[in-house]
Amino acid sequence: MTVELQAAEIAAKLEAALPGCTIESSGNTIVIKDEFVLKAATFLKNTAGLDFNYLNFLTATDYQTYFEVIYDLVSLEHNHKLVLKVKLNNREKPELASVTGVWKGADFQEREIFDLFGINFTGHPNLKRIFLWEGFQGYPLRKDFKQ
Amino acid sequence: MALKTETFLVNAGPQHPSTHGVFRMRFILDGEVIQDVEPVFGYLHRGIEKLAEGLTYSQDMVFTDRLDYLASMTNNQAYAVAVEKLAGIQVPERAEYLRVIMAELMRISSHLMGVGFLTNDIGAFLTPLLYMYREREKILDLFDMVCGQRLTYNYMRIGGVSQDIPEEFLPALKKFIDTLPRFIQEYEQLLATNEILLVRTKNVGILTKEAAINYSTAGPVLRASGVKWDIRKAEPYSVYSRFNFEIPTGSKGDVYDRYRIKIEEMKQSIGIIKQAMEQLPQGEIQAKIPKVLRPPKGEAYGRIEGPKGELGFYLVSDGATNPYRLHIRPPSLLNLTPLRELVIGVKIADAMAIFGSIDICMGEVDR
Amino acid sequence: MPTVTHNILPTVLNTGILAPDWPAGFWSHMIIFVVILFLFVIFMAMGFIYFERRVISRFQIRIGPNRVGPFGLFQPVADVIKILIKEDIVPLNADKLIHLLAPVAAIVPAIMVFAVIPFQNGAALANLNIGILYIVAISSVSVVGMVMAGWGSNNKYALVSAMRVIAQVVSYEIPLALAIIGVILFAGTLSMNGIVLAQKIPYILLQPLGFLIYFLGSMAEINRTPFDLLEAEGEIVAGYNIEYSGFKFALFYLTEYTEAIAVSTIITTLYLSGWRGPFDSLPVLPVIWFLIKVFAVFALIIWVRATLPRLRIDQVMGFAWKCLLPLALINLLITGAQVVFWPNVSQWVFVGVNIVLAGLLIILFSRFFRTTGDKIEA
Amino acid sequence: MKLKNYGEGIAKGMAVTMKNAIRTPITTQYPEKKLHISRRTRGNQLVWDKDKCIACSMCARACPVQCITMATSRDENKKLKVDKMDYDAGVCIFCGLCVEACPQKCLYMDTDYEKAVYSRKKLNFTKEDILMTEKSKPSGYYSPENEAKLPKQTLLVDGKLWDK
Repeated sequence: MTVELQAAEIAAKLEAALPGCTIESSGNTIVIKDEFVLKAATFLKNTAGLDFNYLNFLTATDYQTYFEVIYDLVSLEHNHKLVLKVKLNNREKPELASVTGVWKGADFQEREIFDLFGINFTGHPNLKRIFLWEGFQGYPLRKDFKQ
Repeated sequence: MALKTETFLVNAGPQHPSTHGVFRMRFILDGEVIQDVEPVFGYLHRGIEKLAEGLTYSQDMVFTDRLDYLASMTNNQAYAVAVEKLAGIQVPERAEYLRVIMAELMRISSHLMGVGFLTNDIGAFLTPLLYMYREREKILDLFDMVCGQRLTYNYMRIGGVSQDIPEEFLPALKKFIDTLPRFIQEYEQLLATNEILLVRTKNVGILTKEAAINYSTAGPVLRASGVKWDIRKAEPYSVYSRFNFEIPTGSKGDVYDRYRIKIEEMKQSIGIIKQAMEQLPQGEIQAKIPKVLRPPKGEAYGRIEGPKGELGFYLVSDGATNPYRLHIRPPSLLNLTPLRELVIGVKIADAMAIFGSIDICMGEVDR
Repeated sequence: MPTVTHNILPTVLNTGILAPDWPAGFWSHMIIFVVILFLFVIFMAMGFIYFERRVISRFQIRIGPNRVGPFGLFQPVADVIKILIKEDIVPLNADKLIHLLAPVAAIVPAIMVFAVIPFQNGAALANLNIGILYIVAISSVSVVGMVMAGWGSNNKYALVSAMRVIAQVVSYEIPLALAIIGVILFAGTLSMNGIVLAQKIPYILLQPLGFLIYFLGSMAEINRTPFDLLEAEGEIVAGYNIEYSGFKFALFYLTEYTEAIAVSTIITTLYLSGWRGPFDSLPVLPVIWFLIKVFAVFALIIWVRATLPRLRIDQVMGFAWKCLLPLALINLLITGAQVVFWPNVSQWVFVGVNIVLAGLLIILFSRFFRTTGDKIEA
Repeated sequence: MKLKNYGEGIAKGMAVTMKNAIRTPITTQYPEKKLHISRRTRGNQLVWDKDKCIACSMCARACPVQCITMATSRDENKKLKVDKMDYDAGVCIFCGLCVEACPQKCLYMDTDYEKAVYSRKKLNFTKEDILMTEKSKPSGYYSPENEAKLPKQTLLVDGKLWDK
């Protein structure tokens, strides 16, 4: 059975390694500041005992005032999971560091989020629209999208 | 003296016999050898995630059929599992067993298609594919009997299944399950030791264990690379903890392993269906749920092991009748991520074999 | 030469206006046979198309075309009509002349092969005394047409296909010709009819290895599964004829089946004792024996097509050079030794010896046939 | 010395294809021979029993693609009656949710599958077109009474390919 890790413990570990990165933690979810995302990802992947080597999925949600990017992390070795969340408050020009360097599986998913939410992943090797065509106006999964 | 040569660009797709739908690969070729490839998709994008936000939870079930249209039952199940997790619904036993039977039949059917199309991509002129279609046809007959459709089943409901099985279902299923191993044996004779198939698949498109994990691949692709990871064992949903079955894994992660995994999984699925038929209890098939479901505020991620890999639905509820956000974790899309690395440096023929072995369904990739 | 046709219409064209110094028998013989051959090729091609579709659908537990006419017999006719009324398209920027000439260049040599095929004793358009040499020379010329099509269509799939076909056919010519030499050594003649007459025992028994080499080589030559690389549907869509439609496509289609008929007839002649069979001194029976054997060979080709996947281009080439060529050379050596050193030994002894040797050699060579598929350095 | 790769696999495969070649083909010659389709089939139309309908519009609301348009009004007895019941089979995805939603069980799927027409406009049905008559063949989807009346489905697994 997959163990849902207590976020508070891991948040403490994260905080020790990267001071000031966590915003809150509850249940299996840690919310971190957006500028720390790459460092936190590297930390979670490479720290012994955590070994989150598998990015299960990566998606975003539009909460009208802010975007939330969700990283669902799993360790195939220890069979435990953790949800990492990032809040992006800048609706006009949302930007986030790409984690493709850590988990290559993020490649298409980041492109998908870029396509449908308009979140710009800096450092992504090939950030292009994935489903919609080049020149499509607007980002359909945003709540304020009008056809 | 070095000859001056030039690479050239070839578009394989969107209409191409072996791209399994409207997938497109832009190859940069140096003669026969692929220098670079850029997968292009989105031709089948229907915006299901957006559509779902405008419909109620029960209506969204209909659209899950249209994701991986070769495995609609498991899509139904994944969505139902996610909503039940979100709303905290307990599913009756009989419904769970029926779901398991349907999901395993679906897995067999999907794997048959996967292997069949792989052989077709390798160049066997439709024959293995048509033999496998025969078995798939029997499965579709069974599904048709239960839910009245052959492709878009829309069978499972939040908190159960839509209808109980008719009385002629179990005898027919038993007959099918009894005869299936014989036909699988026939496929083994036809393919497993065929020298041409061996030279075309062995050591082609090797995906190492580390790469398979790093690329977030799932299902048969991940297991073929030697990772023992199956949601049915890792996080047993439904009643899977009560069945006795193995997770077959490959050793090398080449095309041949991916093909073997599918055959082995079919054999395991037969075992699961047999056990489920024995244990199938009587009783309710539908939990009591309100006509208009309003799950509490919150979010949930429900996942199952679909035929092509981990299929999950991430749901956010704001307490209304419609989901606030529905995200699908599409195994087909994520399994495609390593395609570029696998394909660079091989010949066109191998590229098609590799692509075929990943076994994608465009309905799920593009959504 | 006791041909049937020699005696039909003996003096119809003996008017002296054609070519005064050639005997009238030549002209009557030639015109009648050319007409017969064309009809034979076209009807056989239709028959083969129908036969292949029906047989392959049986292998695939289907029924096959059965709507047009009794048992769907007129399906090829319907296909031909459909194909001929299609719009004729020449792609933009195509090399128009080459594009136009390619189907002609492909079909003419394919039909020319039939000139030396004996349908019964001596009944050939030209009973050349170097018949088999003529076939070896002419049968690979069709490739020029295919390469022209690949180049002239201005299509990359077609180009890849053309490159594949030229490499493949040139490689397979060599084991093919070497396998034929084995037959020639036993027969002691290059004439097709002479080879048939020499076959007291069908040469498939006397030359099992040679037959296998010739069969596989000719499958590659006519681009049938498992060597159908030039029209590999899953890879390069339809290959060289991807841009062709209408009548030009029909010619390519006809070429493909004409070559299949040619190979079936050649195999029948070389290895299955051609028109010979029980009661072959009766008037029409030899032709029937011949046709039965041709269809049997074609059924075998269909059977292989229905079963096997396709090889990759490097494996196809490797198979020709590393496996078939040495085998053909060894076969030639063995045959030569048998003919030279034991000319008086009964041929039935060689049947047993050669079958055993063929089995041993195949098993020996299978040791070298590795399952390789590593990435190729660009 | 282990013998392998000498063509044994190919020979085995060819034996399998030959074995299948002498089996009965599984195809059914469709227009002449018809299989019994599933008793619960969700065929290409709706069947609407006007007498039982209480004009609650549940079917129209349950439809995920809005292919049912229902307009109701109250008659002189203050009872709801159906003014308009349009059904667009060109949009319909045959999910059956409308049938399940009906509280009176007065809406059925059809068993017919030969409903091809030449223009999409002909797929816009009004209430007269989908009315239940003696001719209509409602399917057993969500309706055990109808299911009992229909013939049993022909199954490939039974080996019976068609009924004459």
